[in-house]
Amino acid sequence: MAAIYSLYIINKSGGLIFYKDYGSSGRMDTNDSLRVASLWHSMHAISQQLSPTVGCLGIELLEADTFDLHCFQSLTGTKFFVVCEPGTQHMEGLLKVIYELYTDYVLKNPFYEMEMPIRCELFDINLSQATQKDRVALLGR
Amino acid sequence: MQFFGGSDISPSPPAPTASGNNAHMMYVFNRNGVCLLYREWNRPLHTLNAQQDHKLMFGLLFSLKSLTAKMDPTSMDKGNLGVPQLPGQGCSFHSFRTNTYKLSFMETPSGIKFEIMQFQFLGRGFGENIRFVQIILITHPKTGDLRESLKYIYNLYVEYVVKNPIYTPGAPIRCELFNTSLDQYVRSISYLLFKPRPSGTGDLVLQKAYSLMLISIIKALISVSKSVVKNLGSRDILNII
Amino acid sequence: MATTACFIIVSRNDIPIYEAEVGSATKREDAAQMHQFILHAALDIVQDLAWTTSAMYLKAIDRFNDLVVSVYVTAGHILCVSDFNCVSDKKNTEKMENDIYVIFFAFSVGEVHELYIKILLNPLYLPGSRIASSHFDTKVRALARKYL
Amino acid sequence: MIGVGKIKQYSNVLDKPLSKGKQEVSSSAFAFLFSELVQYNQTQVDNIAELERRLEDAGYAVGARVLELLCHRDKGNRRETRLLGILSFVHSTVWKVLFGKVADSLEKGTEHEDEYMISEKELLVNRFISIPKDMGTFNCGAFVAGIVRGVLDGAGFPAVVTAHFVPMEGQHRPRTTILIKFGEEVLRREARLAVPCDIIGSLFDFCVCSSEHGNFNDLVKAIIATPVDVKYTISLHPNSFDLGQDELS
Repeated sequence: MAAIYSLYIINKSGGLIFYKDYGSSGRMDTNDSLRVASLWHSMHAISQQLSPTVGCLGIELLEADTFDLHCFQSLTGTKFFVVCEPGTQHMEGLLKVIYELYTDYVLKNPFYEMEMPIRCELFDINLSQATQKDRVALLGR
Repeated sequence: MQFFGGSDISPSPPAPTASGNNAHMMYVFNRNGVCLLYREWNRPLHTLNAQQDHKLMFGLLFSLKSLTAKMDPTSMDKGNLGVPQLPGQGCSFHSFRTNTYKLSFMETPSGIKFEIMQFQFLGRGFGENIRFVQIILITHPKTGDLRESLKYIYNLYVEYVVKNPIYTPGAPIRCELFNTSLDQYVRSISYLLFKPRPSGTGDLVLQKAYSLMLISIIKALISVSKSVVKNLGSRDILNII
Repeated sequence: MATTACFIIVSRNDIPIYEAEVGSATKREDAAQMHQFILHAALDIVQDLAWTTSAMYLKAIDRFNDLVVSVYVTAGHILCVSDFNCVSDKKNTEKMENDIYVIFFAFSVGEVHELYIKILLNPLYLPGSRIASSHFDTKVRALARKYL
Repeated sequence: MIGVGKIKQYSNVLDKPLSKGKQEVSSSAFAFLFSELVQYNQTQVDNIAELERRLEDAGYAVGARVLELLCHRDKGNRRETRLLGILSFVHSTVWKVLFGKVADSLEKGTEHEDEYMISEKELLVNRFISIPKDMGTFNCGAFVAGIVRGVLDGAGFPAVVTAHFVPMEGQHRPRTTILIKFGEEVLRREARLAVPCDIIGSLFDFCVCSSEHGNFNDLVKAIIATPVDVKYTISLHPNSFDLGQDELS
């Protein structure tokens, strides 16, 4: 069963603004998640530079032995990436849905300050509905 | 987003070398980041000079490795970031894809099993240094899983480089034989990768060229020392064909 | 039949926000105050009359010797009060002539009401403040000439 | 701006016809605009109540204009003179034009007679807004409350209108309720205006409420205030009002 392990959202300067763990064993503490987020931000940038052809938008999918990492970068540089079981399908679709929720429930919320960690409960509510809706089993570990 | 030459729909498969802008390059690094080999078959864009490019690539791979080890969701003990991983320890990534290229990566701690026999007499230290190498293939983003091809290239590497007595470990690879067989192999891979799935009625010309190429590969394989062929599992050969 | 008409738009708390002297009769200087006086007198009648009917146009609600006062109440209780002085030679036709003017008034005030709404929709116009737009003034006078 | 067909240029806004107003507005454009409105006001105030008041004032101006426009355009120049009339006008016509749908429900307050509630499961204004914990009971629906107050005030029904979150069980998001509390003179006029034919209706309302907490004098006032020439025999069943015989006479 396809499963999401965790979801990260980082702002355009690489700061982690949202981290949700869906039951991957050994939940990462905040410092590590921050480090991972900024590391990924720089990896993403370097991979653009190394591109052999013009117009590279950075890493979209990283395949590792025990997980896949799908990343979606919005035009303004906000990156959404989700860590899931290898071979999970329609993760790009899920990231697009999450991006839509972000534009709806975070950017349109007057009490959200840009580039700051996300504290909008409507975003959380809709996010959990979206992840359930995609029949993506959450590892209830 | 059809960004580059329609590799799937164009009737005649693009000749691997001169075809549009789907890049095809290969790096081989050793443990301390020295670039043993950089082969470039098709690279339309050169952003950095060679030296920086290699350093940046190795840096990218090094931190990506520690990142994946850190993010491994299945293992409980999380080493802290940045600590160099011993080869084979912790989970490591095997490829990443961007919209313009796909990078397939292989680290060869697992290459120990069939060299033991050859390196017995050379002593452990020597073998260790040679054996650990990273091979990176950069191809068209839509290419499939290249782990098998990387293994095959690694075998070529072991055959032509490691066993070449005049080769000093850690130095950039100069072996001619290795380069030629590598070129042949890569040409065959890229040919295969871009080959449109032969739908039943595929035109005859394609079939003929295809079989010709097949024969040349087999001839090349036979010419190489027997041990290489013996070690290749039937699955590998099938995969190549 | 000289008709002098004074046309006032009064906001909710009885503050006049627009006045216009229309009609062809010669202006008598004391006439102005007299008009004001009559129209303001009519305001009290309007207060409770407005609640008994849902129509906006309250025909002739008051009469002062030869002046007929009629009112048009908008949804926001803005009153367009106007009076006509219809000098008629024959007694019996007076009833009929009044109606004619009253009907004319209905036409013109309907359009004035639309003009008022357009003024109101201007976000920079504070509801209840004086209408100082010259366009509004020229338009109202044109309407008056056309109908009265 | 790519207008639909050629946009006729008018020398002055007064020549522009009052359009039927069927253009759609993109909801995200409105959401961003409203969010900016709230953020701007937030920088100007120092406490929540004042922020709500400012939102309400913004809404009030909109309400006053909406009343005039809709009465002219949709109601065909008919004025609302009755309480229930104006409430249903707000509940259906205004809501349909502003938010595209009729409000979910319009109820009469149970404990106070002069209170009415319009509630909406997902108010368009609050759809994307999540209130941070430290802002307590702040509700951006104050803007809509302002609109409602603007409409009611314009139509001659002064009222205090506030917006509240009412949690619904089994729902993540609370319902937004607009509480309308009419002024004293509105009720008096309503009573005075109660045309004979529905005298029984409004009397009945009075009996129902007054009997509950026994302020019988409202009932008496209502009876006296009705136009005298209307003869009605009102059978007040004694035990339903636990009253003494003399009070009934």
